[in-house]
Amino acid sequence: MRFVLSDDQRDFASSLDSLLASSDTVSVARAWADGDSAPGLKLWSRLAEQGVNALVVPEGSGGMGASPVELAIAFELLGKHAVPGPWVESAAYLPLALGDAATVEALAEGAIGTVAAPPHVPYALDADVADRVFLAADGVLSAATAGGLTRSVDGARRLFPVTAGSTFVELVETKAEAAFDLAVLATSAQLLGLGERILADTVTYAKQRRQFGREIGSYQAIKHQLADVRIALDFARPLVQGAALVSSTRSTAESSTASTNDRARDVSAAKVACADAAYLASRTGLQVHGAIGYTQEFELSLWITKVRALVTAWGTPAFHRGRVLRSLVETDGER
Amino acid sequence: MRFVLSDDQRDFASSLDSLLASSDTVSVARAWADGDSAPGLKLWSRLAEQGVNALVVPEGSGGMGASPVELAIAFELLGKHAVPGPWVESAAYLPLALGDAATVEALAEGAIGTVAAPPHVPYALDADVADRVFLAADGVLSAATAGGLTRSVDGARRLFPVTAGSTFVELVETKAEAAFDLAVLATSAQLLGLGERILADTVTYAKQRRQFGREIGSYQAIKHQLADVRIALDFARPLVQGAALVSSTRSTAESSTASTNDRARDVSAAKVACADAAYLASRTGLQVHGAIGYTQEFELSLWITKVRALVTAWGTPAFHRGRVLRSLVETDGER
Amino acid sequence: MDLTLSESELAFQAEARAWLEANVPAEPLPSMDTEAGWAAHQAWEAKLAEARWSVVSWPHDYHGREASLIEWVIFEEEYYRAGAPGRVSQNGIFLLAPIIFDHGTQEQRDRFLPSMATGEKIWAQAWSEPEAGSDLASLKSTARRDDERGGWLLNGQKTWSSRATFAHWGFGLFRSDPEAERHNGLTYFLFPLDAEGVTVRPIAQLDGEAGFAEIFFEDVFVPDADVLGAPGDGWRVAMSTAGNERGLSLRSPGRFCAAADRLVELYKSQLTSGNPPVEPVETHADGVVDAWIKARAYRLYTWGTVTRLADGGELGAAGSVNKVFWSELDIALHETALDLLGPEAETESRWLDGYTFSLSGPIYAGTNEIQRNIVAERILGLPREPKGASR
Amino acid sequence: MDLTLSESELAFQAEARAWLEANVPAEPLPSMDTEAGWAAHQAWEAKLAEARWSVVSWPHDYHGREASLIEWVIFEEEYYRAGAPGRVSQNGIFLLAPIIFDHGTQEQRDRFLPSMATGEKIWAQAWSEPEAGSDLASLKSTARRDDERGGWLLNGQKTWSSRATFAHWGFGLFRSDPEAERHNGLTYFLFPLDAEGVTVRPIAQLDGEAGFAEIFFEDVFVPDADVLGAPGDGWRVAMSTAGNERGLSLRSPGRFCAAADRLVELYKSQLTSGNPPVEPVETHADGVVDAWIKARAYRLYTWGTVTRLADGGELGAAGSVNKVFWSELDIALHETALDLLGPEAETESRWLDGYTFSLSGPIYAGTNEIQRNIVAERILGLPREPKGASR
Repeated sequence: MRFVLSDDQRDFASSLDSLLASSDTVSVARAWADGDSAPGLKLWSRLAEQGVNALVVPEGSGGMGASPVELAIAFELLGKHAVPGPWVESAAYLPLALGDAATVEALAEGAIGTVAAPPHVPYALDADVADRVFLAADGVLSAATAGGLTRSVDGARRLFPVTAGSTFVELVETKAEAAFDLAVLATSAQLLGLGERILADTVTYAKQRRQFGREIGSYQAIKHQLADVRIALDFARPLVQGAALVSSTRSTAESSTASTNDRARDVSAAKVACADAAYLASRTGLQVHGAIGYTQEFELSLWITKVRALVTAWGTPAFHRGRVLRSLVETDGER
Repeated sequence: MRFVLSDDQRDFASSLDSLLASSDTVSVARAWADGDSAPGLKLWSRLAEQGVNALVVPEGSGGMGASPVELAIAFELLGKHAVPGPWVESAAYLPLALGDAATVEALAEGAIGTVAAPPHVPYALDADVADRVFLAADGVLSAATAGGLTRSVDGARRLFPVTAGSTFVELVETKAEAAFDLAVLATSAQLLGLGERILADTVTYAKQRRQFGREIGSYQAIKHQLADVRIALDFARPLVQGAALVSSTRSTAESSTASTNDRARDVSAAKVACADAAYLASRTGLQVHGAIGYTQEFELSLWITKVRALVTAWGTPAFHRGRVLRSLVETDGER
Repeated sequence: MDLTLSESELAFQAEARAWLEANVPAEPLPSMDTEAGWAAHQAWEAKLAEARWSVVSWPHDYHGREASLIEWVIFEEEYYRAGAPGRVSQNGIFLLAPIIFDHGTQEQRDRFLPSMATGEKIWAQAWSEPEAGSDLASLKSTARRDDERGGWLLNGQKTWSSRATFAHWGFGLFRSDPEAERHNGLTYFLFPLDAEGVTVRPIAQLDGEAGFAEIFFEDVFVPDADVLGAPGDGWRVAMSTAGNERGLSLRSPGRFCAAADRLVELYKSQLTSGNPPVEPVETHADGVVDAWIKARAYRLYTWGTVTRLADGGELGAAGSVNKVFWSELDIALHETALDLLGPEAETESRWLDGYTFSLSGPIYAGTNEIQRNIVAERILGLPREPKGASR
Repeated sequence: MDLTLSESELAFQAEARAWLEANVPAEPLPSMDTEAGWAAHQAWEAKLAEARWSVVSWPHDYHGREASLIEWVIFEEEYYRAGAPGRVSQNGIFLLAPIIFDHGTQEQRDRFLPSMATGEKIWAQAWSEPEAGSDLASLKSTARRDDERGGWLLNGQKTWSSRATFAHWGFGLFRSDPEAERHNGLTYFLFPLDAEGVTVRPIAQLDGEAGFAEIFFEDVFVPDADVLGAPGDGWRVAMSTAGNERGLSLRSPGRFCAAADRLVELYKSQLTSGNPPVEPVETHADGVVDAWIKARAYRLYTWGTVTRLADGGELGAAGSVNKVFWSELDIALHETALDLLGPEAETESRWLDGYTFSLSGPIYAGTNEIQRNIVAERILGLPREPKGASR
């Protein structure tokens, strides 16, 4: 029983954080939203060199063989820095869903993959820049063709409807479930990072901005709203970490019905809590910033719009609450 | 179009308010809760002399022939002063439900009636002091016998399970619905009065109580909570008044399907909003008062516990939300 | 107490409804924050004016119908119910015009109001400044006396000016007495946005559209004829209609009732189509019901307010009660719509646009934090906070 | 990072579970705020102590097991899961004992701790005063030096003293230096509640039970031997364990997990019985799910805290994060239970009792408003409000 990150995990987090902090990710995200993917692809390669894309790929397939805990660390930071691109698809969903070792190896090395998995994931993210585009439906994983761009509230999420091509492989149900759950976990971690970033930036702003003769952060109405965000994020984080432990590849490999049920329940609980906390952070951040937060040129808009998009990405809160409920009603509610 | 109380209605409210303010209703309610009904029965007779019990009884049956607007005014004040007794049953439900003119006349003159109307009203309130006890179920209104006392969270609400006797009359469905809706309206108005009272007392307390060198009412955290209560009550009141207008005896007499549907929808909407607003007032009032609000000897506890009881009395919030929804889905949502 | 309309009110309602049914464009106009949309919206204002629907409560001499407050609310309800276009002229007709009627000279009324009523000239407000935000009294933009030319020179910067990108004229407060502090020494100016020394810079919003602009002033000359009220009296002039009954604090209930009805329709259509939600549609029933109940409450509350105002009452701090309520209702209503849209919520839609716009509700025209202070202090009588620096 | 228990922890868990299964009374004890219930709860404490389960983290010499913090949490989880009785001794063992261990003399430890561990002597806290509330530093009750008798004379009034009605001893702060202000000049005293000059008056709560009492002091003599820490040093002594890891700010997750599991069971039973709700049980599903998710979050969060504390970390202001979260969770969980009970919600039930009790959560041990200030100032580093009188 040691429910804190290990020193190695802390080091990994801090070096990835430094790398992203020095990569002007805000400009990268803005260019991406404008259809200029070059800076984003450069960053993609750089992160691939660091092994981010290969985290959950087994060492035998050219991966890092890391656990979902490391994956959650990485995705929290991708969220914090608003890094664009189909990360959930390439680094979480596809490596687990694909049976094809060659494609997994390519993804681990930095190829870009994306996938639509209706009904929860109706569009393939950033299919225009992807090397491989898939459609997961009806028990098969098909190579797919992307349609026209559909705009998301988050300009840096470029969505594409897809149609299945003729090549497909069977999608084993247990693999599809494990892949979906890992994508949910990764999305939850991203939301956590977005929420933390919004809170940090908003606290900084509230300490500087003055109204009626004092810093707005000295007003109780502002303080208590921000305290509530801190509290919500503090209690969302352990759900992500706990779900990551339950999702560890070992237990996936065992994949007993009980452990699959636990995993589904726990990643869904994490998604619900992270979506709620990040959304609270975004609403509070916007309100504390006032009108300036409402503008595109201010960085805050990057995190705020991404939160709104990720709240419903890879399963809406209603879906995930429903999944937790079903798991509780069907079992004894042991935790 | 004049959506404010008339001068006559204002005068009625103010004279009833004065009467109740000078009747030491707090002692009356405490005695009632302790099983000493004498002061409560005295107050009951005094109010009957003023015609409160006869408000919606037609003039031909010895009543006042007043509209549900006056009824709502009276019940708001009964709530504000925490007057105990089966008022909703005697002065709202039974006069409309009963076909028997003699009983209605007796009630109008001050006889005490009570009723259980499962599933929404599983117990008969204060059956131990009632002259007539009824059970409304399965399309009949039976004379009923009360069982043992069941304690409510509000000590001044003495609940009794009942069993049907052999005498009964048919309960015409349209009458039963109109009676239920008028009971819902009366309960909503009571909740409004309770909420207003809690807010007023809490504001007074917040202006006097000092902590950390200033009145607690000068702290933004307290101010904003109380402002939210003011806002919630301000927007619950017009729903009560609007529902009272729709419930006017005239439209009940017409009783077209459309107007019955409107009435059901509108009293349910009023109950939802009043329950929410009064409950917010009670939670806020308790929090602002702190530990002292948690004690029986402090008057606040009278209103707080009564709010909790009335939130679910005559239909839970879930039931009333469901009724509004059904009305919206089945019609065009015209308002 | 009654909610029935008089015969003349019913006739007014019927006339408005018939005209709107016959004239509201079948397809929504393009966004007024684009050049094409701007022109379309201006044309719509002209059409409204021609049939005397653009400023129903104004005098007949100024394109109005001298409608009562109740009729104004009726018209607004019909307007939203008909799904008619947004009013590109709203800042002028709702915020500025009441002040010109009350504080302007006859010459100013005759010069400014007719072209405002027809939509020929669109007005933009210029209240906020980068450092001021909700604290309007801390304005820093200046007006320097120019006796020779008989006017003033404006300098400084205004921001969050809605629709200033395409508008023709602006109005706002400037500090004309550099010695005076806070609410004193401010003057209310009207100025053409193409005047020499004025620069307008659009600001892109969350949704990418330039609904707001910054306005920079560099020795912009404004003649005395374009000062509204007395010099130095600007704060009082501006605030005289801050609780304005036709302004933003008394927002037309029609807007929320129409949106709540659309929300019910969305719910019903998803109940029958089963698409695209992945959970039972009923999961979101409470949100739909609560939005509908609140929209109805807002409508009835407004009828009460209108009756009191018609009786000679004042809106006062109740405007703050109002503003907190409608702005939070607007967000909750749109959040519920996004919930109903399920996995499609993040993609472009009218609901998503409405949601993004609703987020500005608790911020503009005085943040909801300020409004709650006003409710607590002016309505509940709670004491004000200590003045002084934080620690 | 892992959540698996070590072999010794598993053994500890199994032993606790087995003992509790065998010994927890089948029927709930009567309320500890009644005379009969008090005796029953004291007897239960004796039984726990006999098997060395009353103070698992204390040294062996004082009836403990020298359990680690992790084992303490494990024990607490098992305790709540087993539905074991409330701890009548909790104020002594959780709030006072850590201070006696840290600041008491050896003589005090030996004199007070054994009878506290066995439940023979029950301790009541005496922190609040009528005028002080959340502002503990504004205490007015006094301690006057009595050099002749070698001790102090206490005067004044304390209130909101839980369980003081039947308890044997009390502990609290008194102002021993009348010149000193706020946090200075306070001394920490221990005193028998049957001492001459002490009057205890029960206070009836919302639910009619006398869980609290007022304590009046009239020249109550306390010898020097019953002063905890140095005279005048009371604030520091009391605060040294204010963020105490076993105290109220780190509330055992077992309580909320057990309650959430009971809530799920209530939901399931109503799903199958269809009784008494009048609307589909699913209407309240979100409340059940959110309570369960939050209880789980609280449990995992506590494991993280315990790991950090075991590594030598301090709880600090995180105790405030914790307290706001569990107190709000507790209310929401019970509100959902009442929703599920439908029309029966207002009648007496275990859920209604739990609900009433939960309402005190955001009030006692520092209101949630105070806790949010602490989070904002000490964790987020936001500036403090200006000092001074309101206006």
